[in-house]
Amino acid sequence: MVVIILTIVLGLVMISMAVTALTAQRVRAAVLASGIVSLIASIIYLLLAAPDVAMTEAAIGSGLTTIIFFYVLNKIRRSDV
Amino acid sequence: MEYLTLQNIGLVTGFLLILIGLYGALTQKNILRIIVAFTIFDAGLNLVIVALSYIKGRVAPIIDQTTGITNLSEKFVDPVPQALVLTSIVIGVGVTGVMLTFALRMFKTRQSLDINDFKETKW
Amino acid sequence: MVSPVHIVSIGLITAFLLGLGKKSQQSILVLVLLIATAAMTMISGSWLIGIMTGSVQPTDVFTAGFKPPFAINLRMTMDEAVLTTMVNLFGFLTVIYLFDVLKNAGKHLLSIIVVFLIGLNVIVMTRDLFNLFVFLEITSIATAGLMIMIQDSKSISAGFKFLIASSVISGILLIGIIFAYSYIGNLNIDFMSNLSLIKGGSVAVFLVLSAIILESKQFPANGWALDMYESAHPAIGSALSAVSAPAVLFVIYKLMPIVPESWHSLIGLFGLITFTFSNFLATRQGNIRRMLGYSSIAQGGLMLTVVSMSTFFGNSFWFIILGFLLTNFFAKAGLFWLNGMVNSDDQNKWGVLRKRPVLFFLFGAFVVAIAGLPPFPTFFAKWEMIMQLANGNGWGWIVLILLGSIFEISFLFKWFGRVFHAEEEKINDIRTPWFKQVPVLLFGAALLATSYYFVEYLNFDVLFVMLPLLIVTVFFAIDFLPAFVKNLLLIASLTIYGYLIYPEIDGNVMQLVFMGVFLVGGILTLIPGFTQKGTRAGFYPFAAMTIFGLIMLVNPADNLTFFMGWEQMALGSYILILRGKKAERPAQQYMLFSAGGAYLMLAAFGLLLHFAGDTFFGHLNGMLPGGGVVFVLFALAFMLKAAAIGLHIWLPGAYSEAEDDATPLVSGVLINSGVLGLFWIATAFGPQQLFGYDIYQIMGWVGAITAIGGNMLAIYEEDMKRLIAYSSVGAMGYIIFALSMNSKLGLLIALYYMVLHFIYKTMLFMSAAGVIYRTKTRNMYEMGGLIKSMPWSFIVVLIGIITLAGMPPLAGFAGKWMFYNAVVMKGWYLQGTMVFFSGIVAFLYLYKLIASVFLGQLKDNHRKLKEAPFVYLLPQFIFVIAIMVLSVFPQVLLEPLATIIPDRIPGEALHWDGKLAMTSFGYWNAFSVMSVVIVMFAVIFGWLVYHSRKAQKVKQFNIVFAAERPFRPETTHVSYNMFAGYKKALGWLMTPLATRFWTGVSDWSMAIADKMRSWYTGNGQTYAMHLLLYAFVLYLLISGGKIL
Amino acid sequence: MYKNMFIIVLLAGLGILLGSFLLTHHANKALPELPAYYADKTASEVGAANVVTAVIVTYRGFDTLGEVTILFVAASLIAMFLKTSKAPKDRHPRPSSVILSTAQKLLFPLIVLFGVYVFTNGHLTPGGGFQGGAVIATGFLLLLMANPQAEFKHGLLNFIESISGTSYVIIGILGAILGLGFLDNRFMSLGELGTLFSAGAIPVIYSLIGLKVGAELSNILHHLNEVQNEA
Repeated sequence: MVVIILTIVLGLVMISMAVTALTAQRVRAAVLASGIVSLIASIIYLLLAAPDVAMTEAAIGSGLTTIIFFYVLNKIRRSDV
Repeated sequence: MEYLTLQNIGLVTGFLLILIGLYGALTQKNILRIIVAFTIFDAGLNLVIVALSYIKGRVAPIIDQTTGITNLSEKFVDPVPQALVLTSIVIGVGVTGVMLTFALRMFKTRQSLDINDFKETKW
Repeated sequence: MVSPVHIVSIGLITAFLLGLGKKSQQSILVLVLLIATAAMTMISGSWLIGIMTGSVQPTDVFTAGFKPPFAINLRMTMDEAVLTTMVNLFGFLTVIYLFDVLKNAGKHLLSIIVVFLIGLNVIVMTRDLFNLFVFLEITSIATAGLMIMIQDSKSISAGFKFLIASSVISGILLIGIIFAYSYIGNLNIDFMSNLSLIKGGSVAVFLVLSAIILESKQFPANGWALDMYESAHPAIGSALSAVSAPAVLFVIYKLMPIVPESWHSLIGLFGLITFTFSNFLATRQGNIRRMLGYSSIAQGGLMLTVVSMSTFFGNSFWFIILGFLLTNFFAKAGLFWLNGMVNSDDQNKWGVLRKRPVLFFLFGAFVVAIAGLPPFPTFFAKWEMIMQLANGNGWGWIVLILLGSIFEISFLFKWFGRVFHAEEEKINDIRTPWFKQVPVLLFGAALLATSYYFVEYLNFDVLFVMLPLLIVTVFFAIDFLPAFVKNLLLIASLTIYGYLIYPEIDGNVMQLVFMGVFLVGGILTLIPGFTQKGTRAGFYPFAAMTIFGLIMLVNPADNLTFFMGWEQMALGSYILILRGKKAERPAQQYMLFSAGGAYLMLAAFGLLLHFAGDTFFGHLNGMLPGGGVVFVLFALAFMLKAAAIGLHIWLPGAYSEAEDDATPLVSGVLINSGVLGLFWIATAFGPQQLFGYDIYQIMGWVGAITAIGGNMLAIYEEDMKRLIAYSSVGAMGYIIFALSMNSKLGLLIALYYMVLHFIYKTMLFMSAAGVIYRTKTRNMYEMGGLIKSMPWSFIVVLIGIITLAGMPPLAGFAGKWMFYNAVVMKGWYLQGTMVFFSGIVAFLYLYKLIASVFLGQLKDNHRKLKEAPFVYLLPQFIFVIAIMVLSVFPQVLLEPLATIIPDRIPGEALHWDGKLAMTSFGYWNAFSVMSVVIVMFAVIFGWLVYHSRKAQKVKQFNIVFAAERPFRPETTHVSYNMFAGYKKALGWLMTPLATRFWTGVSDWSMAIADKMRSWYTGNGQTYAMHLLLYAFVLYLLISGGKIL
Repeated sequence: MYKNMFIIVLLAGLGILLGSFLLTHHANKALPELPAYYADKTASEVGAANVVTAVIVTYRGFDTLGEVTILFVAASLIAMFLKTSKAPKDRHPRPSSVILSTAQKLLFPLIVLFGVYVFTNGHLTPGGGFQGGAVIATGFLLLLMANPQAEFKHGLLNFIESISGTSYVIIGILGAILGLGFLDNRFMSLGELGTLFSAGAIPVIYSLIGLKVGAELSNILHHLNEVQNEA
């Protein structure tokens, strides 16, 4: 039961983060929010008995993707980025 | 309450993320935000797949001391979707990287990130 | 035999090892890539040959050594062997073609190319859905990489649009795959056959299927693909069209077993809509690459239809799909490659291609192949497809296919015509290094070889089809010879051919007559060609094609042979017309109307198959109950060729703008194909009703109006050739009218007029050609008094117009006489009067022809003119002799003609009593009429000569101008605006109506196409939305609004 | 605005379709035949303790080969795309912080070692080539951050990438020749379940994948680092 409530909370955070990603003023914030979505996803994967996936999502989906994003953002110098 | 399983929560969250991601991909004007929306879309997809692999009360498909080596098909969750998700995640990062590179070069040609500014081929 | 999996492993090792290369070794790297693609081609090619010859069995490759569904398996059967060979061969040639680009591009591009090929190979071979997804993604990213081979802003943004679209598509696909897995518990297509039976399972099937359909770029969710075609390097466009699209379509083919039966036709319909509308939108494209993109997508749509209906097509499936697939593969790739060589998307700059005759020939072959004209495989595939659809009552489908085909012909031939006529000074230079030519030449050769196998497979008659095709081919091969040699050869081959087939058709008068018209007409109209200097490149193959196409119409073994001859004749004559200096637009019109007629005929053949089974339409022998629609379609098709009023607007331009010595062939000879068809349907079908109306009644009116209209239009013409051309319309009106009387006498008149019109029209056009050859103008007001310098031509024209006008004593009168008899018997007085009136109108313009060209004052610049060359006069006088013989002994022709007419046709026949022709209304003796007229003529002529012996000869400048000189001297010429008064009174009736109608049709369709085109906004996001919308609509239609 | 409403309607349609799945889909009580086979037979057939790894590397090894290829082609594309924008770098040498450079010296070997651990133990514990590769790339990222202006010899990266990729395919071919099919891991001894040197060729393959993925991801980062700033 605790697990289920935890999952629901995590799911809600994920969705709110996803919405944040779409509404954030700056692209950086959006990228960060989507990184958090991935990060939470990897926690849920652990709960769903998928440690391999959790690891991959954390390392690649949330980690590397966000890093690549930031690299590109750093190359684009604009006020709204 | 009978629907309130871990699997269903995962599925619903995943579906919502898919829809949110698609909505973002179709409405955002900034190319980078469109790419962000697609990563959310991907995350939703992956979550759905993993949720489908889950069976209540079973453990991750890794043989160790606690699982023993018999009757494993009654102890493990489904390993196949997990393998698929792994692939899907890696594909996702590849596609995102490529899209971002395109975005970078597009910005270079027009000094703009608005998708509406890239319509030189049409009709 | 090397396992097919090593196509992948060789490719991947190459791709990975290329990363080790250094910048200085680029040439070696390209060589490595070339060897790798060659090895891949050899593996798949060896499987293809092995399976074809039966020396190897189709096989499944189990990766990791486990049987499916426990591991991924690749399949190699005939299908996969064909497709992978196509992919790899194409890759190999692409590397050659891009040699100069690759040499400077860096190693990464080389890796991307090989990975692209691997992706396609696995897409074709794999049986595992998720594996399919992975390799589709590989192909997508590789495609994006190929897009940026040219890094300009267009291709970069097109690449990004593609990435957006493919992300959406792959998302849909992945959801579908995972749903499928959760329902059925595995990922292998072969183990999913009952997926759609499980509750909810069809949603999974739908998602997977719709993703792949979207991937195959169906209209209208394909803006991204169009933008890619437009901006990618031509070699990449070629890859998208020639290998990507077929691979994706093959995936749909693989999926079809798990798709519920009830969806098949809907998917097919969607494919067909793509075909029709993409071709429609292509008609408004100026940019070559985008136009080719539209065309590729259209072909993809057609193939989707065939693939999704594979069970419906049954045994014909392979024939149809291979026809489309191979043609599109060779021809589209070839066209894109040519685009790369010409290096311009502007049609006007393509004229440069004419500097390279072989490439130009192949360009033409590719265009014709895609347009679906014989002898290319698409032609046969389309025929078979229509016949199968007709068998299954798919009328709406047929309409869509035919509409799409006519749009296709419209833009393809507009392009071809432009290239044919693009001006020289705009020509920039063309770069054709050997490595760019080799692939095009190879594919051109392959296309021709494929066509050969298709023709061979269909087992045509040796004498009536294969031999003509062979002769035409030979004339393509010897086109480098001087013109007079080829002229002689063609005349000789026609003569020998006639000698060969005479025993075959001896005894069949109808065939003798038409064969005679086509063969003799062909030979005689070729004779003036001896005046041509140089090689006259490109004329003789198509003249041969035209004449032999006509010959194939005479004794066809089946409907297909007839239709093939018809299309071949249309294509040949199109080129002959196009060769004229200002013929670009008229030729385009001619092609469009020809194609329109041909497709009406195709539809009619389909209907006929449905009503009467597989019989040749000319052998129906009597009534075809309820065949009214078939009859009307046939009648329209043939009346298009015979230029009935309203359908005639192509004729004057086409006839007059063709080369002067080619006009007699494309007019006097070729127009009889329409009569042949009309005669056949008139005798084979019997009277038919449509919506309760008697069709013959309507046709009679059409004929009468055509007769009067054609002649009315002729009288205003200042242009000699256009005048004669319009008079053809009038003559055809006579024939249509006579045929629709549906009596023995009526049919006899029609046949008689056909022969007569052939003789005098060919004669007149030749004579006109002779005059134009000398005067270098076609405007009659610039001529005059030519009787002095060209007396022989004058005699020919005089005899021609006397015959035409139907005055005694010449042969035309016999027709008139029978005509009145038949009209009175039939009781069609009103229509008969109209036709009679049209004869009076004919006098007006015939007078003009003789008066303004040969009589009156000789122009200063024409004083030194000589008579037309002997080779012009020779055939004319052969015709004159024929007319004279017929005038004296009309029964020579009339009696045999009467035997053609079947007994079941109602009405009284013409009786002969020695030289006396009789009907119940009266009699007529040609011989005595002739004698009387000659005697009278001699008397009057003698009297005239006697009385005018003292007359003073007046020179031109004896006439004194009344102190004023006209501003434009030509306006004082008798034939300048000769019938202005009549025009004022009656012109409104005739001229604008038909032209306005067809202009309206064309303007409207352009406007609609432009409106529709604006759907493709160029915004990648909108395109992504189109994808979802397409899937949404497809879902609604499949499910009927319910959840599956 | 109307367009957005329209998109919402479309997505609602898709949502209904997805929702219908929730209704028709029944949570599995037992594994279907295919995964059950994997769960039961992996230990004896493939010899890997981690069933997911067995599925990835052996049963669906062909997918994984494709996956590696995707990263490869993505890296190639990025390299090709960004290479042309070579312009003199704005070199205003800004020495990186002492902390970073020290941490880099200390951490880099450790991170790489961890990455190697992750992929060599992929057949026993969670993790494998992709995760390990990502970890190695993170180490490389640290290097980049410590000396952003440094010219790396990406010849080495390319070399590792090419050789590991090629070896991967060659092992696949060896599987076809010595074993039962392309990418069969059983041509090497399966060893004892649960030990490092077990599961046939899986550790080798996963190590190669790890190296290749690490090199590819590092390459992507490297190219993104090289490209000049856009104003």
